[in-house]
Amino acid sequence: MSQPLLSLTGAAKTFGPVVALADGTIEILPGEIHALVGENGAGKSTLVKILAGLYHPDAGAFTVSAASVAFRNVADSKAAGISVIYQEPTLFPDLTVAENIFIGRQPKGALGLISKNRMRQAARDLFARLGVPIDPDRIAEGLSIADQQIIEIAKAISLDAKVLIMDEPTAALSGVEVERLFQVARSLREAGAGILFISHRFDEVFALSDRITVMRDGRYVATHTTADVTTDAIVREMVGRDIGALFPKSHSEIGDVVLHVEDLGRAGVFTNISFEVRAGEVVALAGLVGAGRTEVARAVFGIDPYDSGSVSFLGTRLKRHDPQAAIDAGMGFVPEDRRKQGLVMDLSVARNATLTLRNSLARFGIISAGAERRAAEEWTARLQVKTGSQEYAVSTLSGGNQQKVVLAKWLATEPKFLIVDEPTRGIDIGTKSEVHRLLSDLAARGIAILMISSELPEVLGMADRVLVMHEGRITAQLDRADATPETVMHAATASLEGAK
Amino acid sequence: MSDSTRTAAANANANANAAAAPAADTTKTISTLGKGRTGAARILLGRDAIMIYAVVVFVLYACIAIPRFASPVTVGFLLLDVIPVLLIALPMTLVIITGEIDLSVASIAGLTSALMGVLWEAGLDIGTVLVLSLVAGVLAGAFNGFLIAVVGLPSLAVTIGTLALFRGLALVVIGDNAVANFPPELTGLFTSKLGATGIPTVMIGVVVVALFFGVLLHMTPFGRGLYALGFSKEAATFVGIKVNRAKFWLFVGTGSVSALAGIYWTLRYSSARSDNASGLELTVIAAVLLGGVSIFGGKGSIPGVIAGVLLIGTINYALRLGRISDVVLIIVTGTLLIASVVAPSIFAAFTRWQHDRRVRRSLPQAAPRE
Amino acid sequence: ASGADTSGGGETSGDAGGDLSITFIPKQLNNPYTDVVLGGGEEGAEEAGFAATEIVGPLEASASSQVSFINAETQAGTNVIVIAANDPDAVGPALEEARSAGAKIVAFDSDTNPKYRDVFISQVVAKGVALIQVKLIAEQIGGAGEIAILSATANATNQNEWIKFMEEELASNPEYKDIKLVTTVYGDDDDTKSFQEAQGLMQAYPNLKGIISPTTVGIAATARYLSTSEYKGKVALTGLGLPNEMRPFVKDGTVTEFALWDPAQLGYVAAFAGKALADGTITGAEGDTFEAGELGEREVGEGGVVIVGPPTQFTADNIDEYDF
Amino acid sequence: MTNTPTTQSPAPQGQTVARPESRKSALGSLIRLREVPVTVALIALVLITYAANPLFLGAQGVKDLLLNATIMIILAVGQTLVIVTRNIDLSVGSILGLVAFFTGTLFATVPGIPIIVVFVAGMALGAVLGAVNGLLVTVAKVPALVITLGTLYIYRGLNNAWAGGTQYFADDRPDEFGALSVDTVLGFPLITLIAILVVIAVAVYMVGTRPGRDLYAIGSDPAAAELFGIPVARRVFLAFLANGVLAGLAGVLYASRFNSVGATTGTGMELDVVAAAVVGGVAIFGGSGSVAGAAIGAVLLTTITSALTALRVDKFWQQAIVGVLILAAIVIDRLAGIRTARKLRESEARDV
Ligand SMILES: Nc1ncnc2c1ncn2[C@@H]1O[C@H](COP(=O)(O)OP(=O)(O)OP(=O)(O)O)[C@@H](O)[C@H]1O
Ligand SMILES: Nc1ncnc2c1ncn2[C@@H]1O[C@H](COP(=O)(O)OP(=O)(O)OP(=O)(O)O)[C@@H](O)[C@H]1O
Ligand SMILES: [Mg+2]
Ligand SMILES: [Mg+2]
Repeated sequence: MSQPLLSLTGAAKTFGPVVALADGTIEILPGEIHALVGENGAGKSTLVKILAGLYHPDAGAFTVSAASVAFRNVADSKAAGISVIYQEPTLFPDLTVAENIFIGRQPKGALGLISKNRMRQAARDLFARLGVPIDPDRIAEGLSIADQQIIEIAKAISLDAKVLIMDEPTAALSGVEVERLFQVARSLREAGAGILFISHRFDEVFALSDRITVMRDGRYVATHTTADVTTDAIVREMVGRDIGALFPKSHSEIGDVVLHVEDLGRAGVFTNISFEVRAGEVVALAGLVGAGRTEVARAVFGIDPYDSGSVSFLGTRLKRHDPQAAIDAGMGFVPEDRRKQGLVMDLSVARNATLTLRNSLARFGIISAGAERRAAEEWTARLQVKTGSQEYAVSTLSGGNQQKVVLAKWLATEPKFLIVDEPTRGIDIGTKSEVHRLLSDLAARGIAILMISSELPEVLGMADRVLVMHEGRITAQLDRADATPETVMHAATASLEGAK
Repeated sequence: MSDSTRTAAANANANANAAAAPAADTTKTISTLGKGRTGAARILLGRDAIMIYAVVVFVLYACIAIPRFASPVTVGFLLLDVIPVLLIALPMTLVIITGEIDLSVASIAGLTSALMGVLWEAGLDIGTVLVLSLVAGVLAGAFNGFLIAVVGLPSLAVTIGTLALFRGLALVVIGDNAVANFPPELTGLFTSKLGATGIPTVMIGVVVVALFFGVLLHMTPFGRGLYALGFSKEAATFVGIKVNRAKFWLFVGTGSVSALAGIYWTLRYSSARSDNASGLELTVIAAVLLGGVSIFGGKGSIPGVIAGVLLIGTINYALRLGRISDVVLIIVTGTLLIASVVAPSIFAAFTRWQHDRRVRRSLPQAAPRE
Repeated sequence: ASGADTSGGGETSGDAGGDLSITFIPKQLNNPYTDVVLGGGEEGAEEAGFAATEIVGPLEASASSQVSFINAETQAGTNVIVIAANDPDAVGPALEEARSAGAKIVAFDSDTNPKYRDVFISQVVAKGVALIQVKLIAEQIGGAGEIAILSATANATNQNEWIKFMEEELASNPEYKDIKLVTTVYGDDDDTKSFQEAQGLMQAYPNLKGIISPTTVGIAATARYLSTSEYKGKVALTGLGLPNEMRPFVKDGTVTEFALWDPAQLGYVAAFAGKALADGTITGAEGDTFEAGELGEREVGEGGVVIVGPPTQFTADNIDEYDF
Repeated sequence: MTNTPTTQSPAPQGQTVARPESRKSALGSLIRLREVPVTVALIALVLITYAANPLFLGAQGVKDLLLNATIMIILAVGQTLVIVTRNIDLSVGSILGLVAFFTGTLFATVPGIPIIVVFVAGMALGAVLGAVNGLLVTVAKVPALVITLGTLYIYRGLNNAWAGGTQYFADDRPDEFGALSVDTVLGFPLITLIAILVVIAVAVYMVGTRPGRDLYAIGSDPAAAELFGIPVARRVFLAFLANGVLAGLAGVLYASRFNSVGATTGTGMELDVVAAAVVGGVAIFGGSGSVAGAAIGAVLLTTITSALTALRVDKFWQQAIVGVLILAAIVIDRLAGIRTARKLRESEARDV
């Protein structure tokens, strides 16, 4: 078989206490599409960032076309013919779409100056090839995630690199766009390029890839030829234990309605959202990234305003756009982005854990340090947060423990209703099942839970009911019994094809 | 741009450390590693502590090296000199901790001073004059607050504008006159000392203000909120902190305290003029930053800032006594300021570099292919 | 004065308690005019027999900036503080303290509020200076037309006093009935600011005939602007300036005549006055007299003011004889 | 900065590729929109003043306006380079002072030194001072505001230490040098022409070259810039260096125009310069704004003073009016920004 375009073996990367990657191993052959699968936090993106020259691996061997390399920076890897689509879009909001695609290598015209026209035309051609005519002169600010993703793709293929790496490129794309992307990918493959393709969607993985590499907890597990493996086999390797243990769903008494959302709408984000959550019930909000789940949750909690509809909590109508009111009423919100929204990374564990309690801890407006410390200790202990000291900056904790602190600070308010957005995104397998157990315990104790998750197993494993969203609409309400990967995925994507 | 101040800071921060990791939050992971000390050590080795040691050390040095420095007289004159900066630095600390900045403080002080002058000339009784001047400060601060918190403009730009505006208004109010004939008992009070201690009487007031802001920042829910706000506007919103309201009141705070500083200035020098306290804003900010407040927000404390102010003030007065030119003072101030921020990140950068090098050696060496 | 004088001066008045200290606090350090004044001051201090002479001061001339220097001197136990006040009152409380600590206060160049000092060494009779400048401008514009004043800072004690006299003179004296003072602007003794104020005047008052600038920075900056503009030779300029700064403009005809006293003498006399006060030979009361080295005897006039001497008038013919 | 959510109505099948006129769309021209308000304001100001006092646009009047603006223009251009990268340089006033005095010293101590040499030397000194800022900001990774506030003090201190009471006056310098700010070509003073050349050169660099565009990218999102492989540190360093060079140039020109250069030359200019850039539509947090805009902002801020004098507006009102002007500029810019955001949200990304 031909020599690999690129091969990485035994790569490791740690961020302080967090081991992002323990044994990153991947090999990409010319003319193959190689899928990389693994749970959230398995280390896929970290591996990608090493290939991209963004992170320097702490260990491991890295060769490009048989020559071993140590990239100093992104430029090096570009020079070596590797181009990357990162998981999180990296556009410059103030620059035009065309400029975003060609930044650093804009086509030149007279006097060696940048030629706007040629750049515009080149951009148009790319979009034509992808079949999505985006206005190249529009500034990138305000583009939807999907459009941002498209531009990333255009950017990457315009480099016509030897190795194209795509970290969850389809996460926000609709069926049509995904199909176009696949056509492009295949044509690149014909041209002899190697493609690394990361996705959580197995249908795509199996439809597109020639080989599949599985990762778990930052370690390489195995590589298979797509033809001779099954989804189940892969899932088992990814999860490393059978789903049951990972999703300890203890039965709980469903009580009466806690949250009642009526015909909620926000222009351009979601429309007529209506649902109920009952005491002791875990309701999952499923859908693709960008479906509007987070926006709905934010509106319910009062972070964002909503244009129409109403949110009533325990029978009383909740004040619009006022998180404090929601908290006082007994709501909690574990946001999707732990580092930016869930925690104040540079504050100590104690401070973070008691941030939600700051009002109730105050006597005559003065916070008593003792009470604060006790509260912090109690709750971090209850959740078994592993930390050397309450005084450590929370940023020094591992992803999983950080997530526990977030949970701790909300449980400390003894909420009646908890919104958890991607509660296990990027936390290690062990902590993951702990979090799951915790959630079902809470449910068992009669707390109502609204769980947003992009991980099907999690949704299916944890939920009593599943609401599926697509492009700002609830496209399905499934009871635990009828909720299967097929039904959910259909509601999350296929309904669009239906609409067409 | 509206609420992007924090974002900007965060990203700039990311930019600063981007070599290490792509996103602001993750860089914090790295940059704050090892900071995880336990309570006592944290306090004894913290940034504030170091500033306080610095002040103590310098005072000791001055007592030994500079004739006549060790005397209550020093305390008096020294404190009288630092009071305006000290006062304004207090609310400024809170403002900068939330990731904003207020450059208009000195102009507000000037404006209140001018206002005092004309009102007093106009024959109002001193009580009314003081109240009205203070009100003027509050209004000025509220104006800043409105533009920044409500309209959502970047505070740096806004307060550059109001810096000019308020100073201009001061000129409009009092023009080229200087009013000096304030009641002697009052001006006397402002230079009087507490018995033999040499401590100025007005320090009582200053201490009260300092305690107010110290408690507000370090011991109240509001203060807790400010830190959260300074690090991450998002995170703050999620725990129900009213971001814009907090900012608005902070600028009202700087406004009012600047007014107090203006009043002090007027009565201490018994001279109300339009140009009083001009250029003070940079001194204040320098002192605050030297006191360990991060310009990106989120980090800093009142004790640290007070230490910073005192350090500059002490050096300043020591040089006076030593009859050493202000030129030295300027250079020292600048160097201290830079050193105080460069030192830590040099250290961080060095350790990072070491780490990378170790790693590189353990990796097969080869130039990337062109 | 040469070294010989110095020693001589030392003998004559050095006898009474030799270890007296004197400190000069100018409006602002690093300013050429100030340097000349202080030069004279140091010379005088040495001749008067002071054991220690110090010069301290702020880098920018703001009202309050001098106070902490006075405080430090008070604490240093300086016997004589010679000060040119940026603001007559702002320095008051500090000077009070200095006095109660036993220091003698000599104001020079720019007076403080009289109650805060023992004597004030004045260039010349304020009125005299004012009148000379009015006379010069009147001659230069042929006794009729619009004139303007470009002063130092809006609060400058001297300038404001002179300007007051100028206005009175123009109003009262029939010779000047055709001369109209249109405005007074302030250059804050800042080169750039003065320059642009001069410029503004030209535009705002098209028929402006002449400018009086009773401050060395202002007159130099204005001269610079005129000499580089179309108004050169058309608009007359006079006032108080340093020969060394004004020489090129007198040579190139921008300025025909201006005035100034010898700044060095200010500091020189101030030093001797300080000595006399410290020795107790004078109290600063009207009628007291003291020996001012090679300048001979001086008398304390009313209000504790000591007059140094008449201003010199500089023209193309005599300007080269002076070097300050 | 915030990414406004946008619904993605499924794109109709077989859309045609955008037609040229979409380029002329409001969206396309938004970037240019930022300079409009300030330009309008400037024109209005000049016309009104002219109407009230024709002398304002007399030969000498125009010449003075240009001369006043010249130095501020150059500084504002340099500052723009830095601000666009989401940094700031507060030390320009001090740099200008040091270089101005250095220029004076050169002429006074090296008789007959060629003027061109002085220009080069002055800009070189500026480059060094700018490089110090750049190094501290990029290598030590410390916020520019703190660093340059520090160097603002240090450079000023060095200037004082070096100059002491010494001042150099116009006649210490050769007449040809002074003539630069007196002689005119088609009504433009020579030093103004230099400034205009600077504006054009830098504008072309910022609009038409890759490194120039990188500066915008860096300011727009530093993290993404790093992720994308733009040499952030190098670019930022060069921005500070260039700003130093321009401040140096401004220093030399200052010495040519004004009478005396000494210890305090250029004190307190920094905030005016930043204000000029902001008024000219340069976003204080980087990513957008143009050199031309900053230059116009500088002209506006320098002209307002002369205009008010020419209008015989009470001198005490002038500074207040300048303040209002700055605020107005920011508010207008903000309003334009809001309109943009709305347009962007309403309009579909896909142009059909
Ligand atoms: N810069 C960082 N600092 C600290 N921890 C990090 C950093 N980057 C990643 N991690 C941690 O390393 C682990 C792997 O992260 P990574 O993003 O590679 O996972 P992933 O496989 O891409 O997950 P997903 O499928 O959600 O993208 C996670 O626990 C994450 O929290
Ligand atoms: N950063 C962003 N920039 C632009 N548009 C965004 C951004 N985030 C969300 N959106 C838009 O807002 C809507 C909802 O996004 P949201 O992230 O809430 O979806 P989600 O279902 O929560 O996805 P996720 O899996 O990320 O939680 C989508 O139309 C998406 O395109
Ligand atoms: Mg990933
Ligand atoms: Mg979400």
